[in-house]
Amino acid sequence: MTTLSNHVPDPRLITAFAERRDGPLHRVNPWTKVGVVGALVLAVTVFDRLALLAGLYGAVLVVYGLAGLPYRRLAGWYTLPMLFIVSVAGPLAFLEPGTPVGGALSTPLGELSVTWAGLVLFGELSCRSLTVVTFALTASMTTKYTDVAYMLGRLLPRPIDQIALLTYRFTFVMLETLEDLVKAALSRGANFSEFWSNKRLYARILGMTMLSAIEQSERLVKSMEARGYNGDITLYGDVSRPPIHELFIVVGSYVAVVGYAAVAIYGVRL
Amino acid sequence: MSRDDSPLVELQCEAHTYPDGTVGMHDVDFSVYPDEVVALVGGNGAGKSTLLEHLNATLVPDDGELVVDGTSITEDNKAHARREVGFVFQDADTQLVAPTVLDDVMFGLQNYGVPGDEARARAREALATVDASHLEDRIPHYLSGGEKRLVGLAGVLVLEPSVVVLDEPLAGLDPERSMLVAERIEQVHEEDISVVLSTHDLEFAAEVADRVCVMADGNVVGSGTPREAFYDDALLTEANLRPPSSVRVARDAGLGSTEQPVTEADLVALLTEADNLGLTQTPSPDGRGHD
Amino acid sequence: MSRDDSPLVELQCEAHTYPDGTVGMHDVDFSVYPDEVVALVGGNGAGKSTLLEHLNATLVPDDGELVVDGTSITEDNKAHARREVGFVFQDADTQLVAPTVLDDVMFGLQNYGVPGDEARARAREALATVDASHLEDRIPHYLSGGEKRLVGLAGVLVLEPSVVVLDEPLAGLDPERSMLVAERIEQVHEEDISVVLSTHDLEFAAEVADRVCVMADGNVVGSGTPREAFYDDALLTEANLRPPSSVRVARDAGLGSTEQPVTEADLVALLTEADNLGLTQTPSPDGRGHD
Amino acid sequence: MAHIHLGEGSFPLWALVVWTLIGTGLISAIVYRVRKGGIETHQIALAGIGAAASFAVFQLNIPVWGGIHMNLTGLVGILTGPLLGSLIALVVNVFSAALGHGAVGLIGANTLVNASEAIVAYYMFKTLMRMDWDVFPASASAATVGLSAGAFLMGAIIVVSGVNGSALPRGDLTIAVAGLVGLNLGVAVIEGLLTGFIVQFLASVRPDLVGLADRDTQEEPTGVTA
Repeated sequence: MTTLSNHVPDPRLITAFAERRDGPLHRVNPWTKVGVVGALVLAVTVFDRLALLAGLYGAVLVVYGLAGLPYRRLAGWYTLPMLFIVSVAGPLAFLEPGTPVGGALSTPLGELSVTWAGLVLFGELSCRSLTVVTFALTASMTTKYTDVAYMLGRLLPRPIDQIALLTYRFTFVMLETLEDLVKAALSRGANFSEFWSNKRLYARILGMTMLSAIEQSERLVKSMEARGYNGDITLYGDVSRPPIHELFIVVGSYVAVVGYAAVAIYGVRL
Repeated sequence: MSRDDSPLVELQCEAHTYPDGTVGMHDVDFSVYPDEVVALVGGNGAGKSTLLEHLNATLVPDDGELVVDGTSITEDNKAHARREVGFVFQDADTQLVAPTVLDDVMFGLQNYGVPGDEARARAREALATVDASHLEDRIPHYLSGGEKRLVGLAGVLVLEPSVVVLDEPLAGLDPERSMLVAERIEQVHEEDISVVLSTHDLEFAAEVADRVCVMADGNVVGSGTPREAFYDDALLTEANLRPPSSVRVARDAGLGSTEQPVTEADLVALLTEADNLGLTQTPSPDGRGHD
Repeated sequence: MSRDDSPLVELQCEAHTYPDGTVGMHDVDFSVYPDEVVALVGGNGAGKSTLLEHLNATLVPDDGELVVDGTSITEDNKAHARREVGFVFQDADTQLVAPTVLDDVMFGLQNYGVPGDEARARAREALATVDASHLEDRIPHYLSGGEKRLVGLAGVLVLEPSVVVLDEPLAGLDPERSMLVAERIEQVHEEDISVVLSTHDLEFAAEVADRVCVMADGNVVGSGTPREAFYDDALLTEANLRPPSSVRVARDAGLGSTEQPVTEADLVALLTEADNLGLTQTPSPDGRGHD
Repeated sequence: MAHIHLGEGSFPLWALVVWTLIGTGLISAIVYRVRKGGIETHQIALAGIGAAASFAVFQLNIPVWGGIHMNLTGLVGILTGPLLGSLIALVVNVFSAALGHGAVGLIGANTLVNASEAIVAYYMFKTLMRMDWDVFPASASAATVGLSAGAFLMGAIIVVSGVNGSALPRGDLTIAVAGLVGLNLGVAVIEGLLTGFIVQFLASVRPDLVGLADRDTQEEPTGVTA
């Protein structure tokens, strides 16, 4: 995409991977992927050793590659999650009690140094976050649009499911609106590389995007009510239950995580 | 079309004023009869969409009445107007709300409580009617403009309305896709559904309509058959419209003052007739125009 | 138009692939010469917009080159392409972002650092050029489609480009407003600015263009004068296009195999000539068609 | 939501559970309110497309401090009201998590933060407008205050939860988090100003959207009646 950010995954590209490619992960049942996401969230929350977290992250990276997805894009998409990690774990790397790595930096506030414990913590938090980020992207890029829509309809309570379904449908439309606005401004010599001198331009473009959203919603109301809408978009599509071997993997992964946590972390004796 | 039939839809509207104070339409008296195709023609902003949106109670007159199938429509029975009068909006994107084409066509049925299996069967049938069965599993976002229009039409036909309203059905379509949509509209008409459409393409209106209503400044300023309307200079001038191409050509070339061609086919027929009488200048070398 | 002139814009593009993997255009070699009007014709999705958006470096070829006025355009000098090649987008709503029409027309000048007073004066001049001075203080959002198109054109003309690109300039306009926009386009051309426009209205292309490029499946499949292109059946079939009305009428009626009318005026002239020779069937009773 | 999201696995399990429960509670209360009032089509349409716009806007890189991205949560609150604003925050968080932005396990915590931004911005804007402030200062201040409230809430959530695997005492953690909150406050001011300009622009085009038209400006808690 020429006009928008490379650091945020473009839903159109994500959907295109899901719709047009075919890899081993595309053939995995969508519920299985949701189940694995849950297990991974649990795992990164309870696992307490860097080696284990790094191993898990490595495994997810391999799965991402096996799914036929591009690593180079992934690196770009890591920018924001990494920024979040740095902003939380960065200061902790200095503050965490422990042995300093190398020498200390003296500052007016006292000595400042990265400790080994701080460094390990940084590594752990990075692995935790990127493991789930990578798998969430893997799942999104290998699950068909209609399956995602069906699961949204099943997982969210009314009316949130209705809102989410419309959001999913109109994100693409709104992206194009925003992109068209940026393109048109660029073609008349607008400069987006500096914010402060162009703040009004940013405001107008974002304002027009919002306005277009609101006016589309006004038209949408008419068209939905014209077909008798009463607060219920039900989807008749279906995502079948996972096959038994996949179910086994999902259940197995929860058992492994919970078992590990029980034994290694909470000291439960069998 | 017989005017002895009672109308399917009758709209009387003293005025419709938008929230910002603009008068969208005034003093309109408009009926739709069984088994006719009515084209509303007029320039941008003449009030065509405003009138159409009154026909299924999407808009409600400030002062006036909508009667659908003999029933006067009030706040409580709008649903009746919406079932009987199907509406295909101009903005194809906001017409399609569900994640897949099939879901979208089923949308209306499911709002009226039709069970899933029956709804699915009827939706498939409606898609087949507009020759769009192959689109069933597609994502609306990836459809072309013409495909969106057809799916929108199927989503309305599935509700088995007695009138279908289409707001600018050819907007944004190339000639090939326009023809396709026009053919589907003809087909809807053949199934005994009345059609009301708005267009500023007078050629198209001349092709499809039994009756043309000319709008200007929020008012119906005249109506009649396409031939009556499109040879009425005063009327077209009032509505700021140019007659269709065939009318202009026939006139400018001093042809057909009696036959009054309005469609391209009329014009060709007129010229061919002249040709058969040996009157035109150049014989056709490839045999075209003689069959 | 003389092909001895060096082109103002030269685009070579092996391929343009959109982020979702769709190929928008491929193997295109396209030039714009001084003082010509080029019409890109083709169905929806043929790649017209994609090609146009390359001409001012809004899009950049995956593999290829854009040369504007002898300068090869790279990431660093896109501004050159954008100044020389003005672009009027199809969606007028995304084109206009300022609170008033005058502000909007000044937008480009301000981006190029033209001082306020001068910018205002030049913007007023540009609005006058397109006969839209009366819109100066209006809020763009509330303009009609045709007005928006004119203001968009003014916002581009004010930058004094050597080429103006218009993507579907008549989209959504009624015939009256289409004529108005078409006249303004002619006028731009008279000021020695080359014009490139896309349209699926072949009548319009025949009226305004010196040269027609036919696109299909992301490729320019043929080009020539309107007469050459629109009598080339194989070409039009490949692009899924129907010839303009005058061509169809002339053919179907077996007329003008030598004159090959492409515009309505051509057809009328052909018929009037026949008339003058006393060959057509009905004399015009009102004297029309004889002047 | 021009701020740092909480990354996956940042908190211990108990905290994840607690924030998820509180987030669920908030959303349940809102869903209850919305359902009780009868779900209007226009609310669903506005929230659906509003969330789509908020999500799309996130794709635009704002070149400040090397690039920030925003969902304009304060603006969404001002335009759609506290109830729809909160639901939009949830939906945007769900989609963001699916694209690897934010965290699946912390959707509850992140939604609490964003919903608070929308809610505070909305009531602040209404209050300031009632005090006859001009649109720009009212909306810029409302969004800044809303986003700041979100920043403080997020700081509080981190301090209460503790960072997973960190042995740092709460006091020291508070100092580290204070820096983060400070950074977010800076972004809040930028997004606040931008929101002010956007609302000013919208008010010039569609005054009814920000309650400035003479018609129907009763403060419906569910926002504009699109």
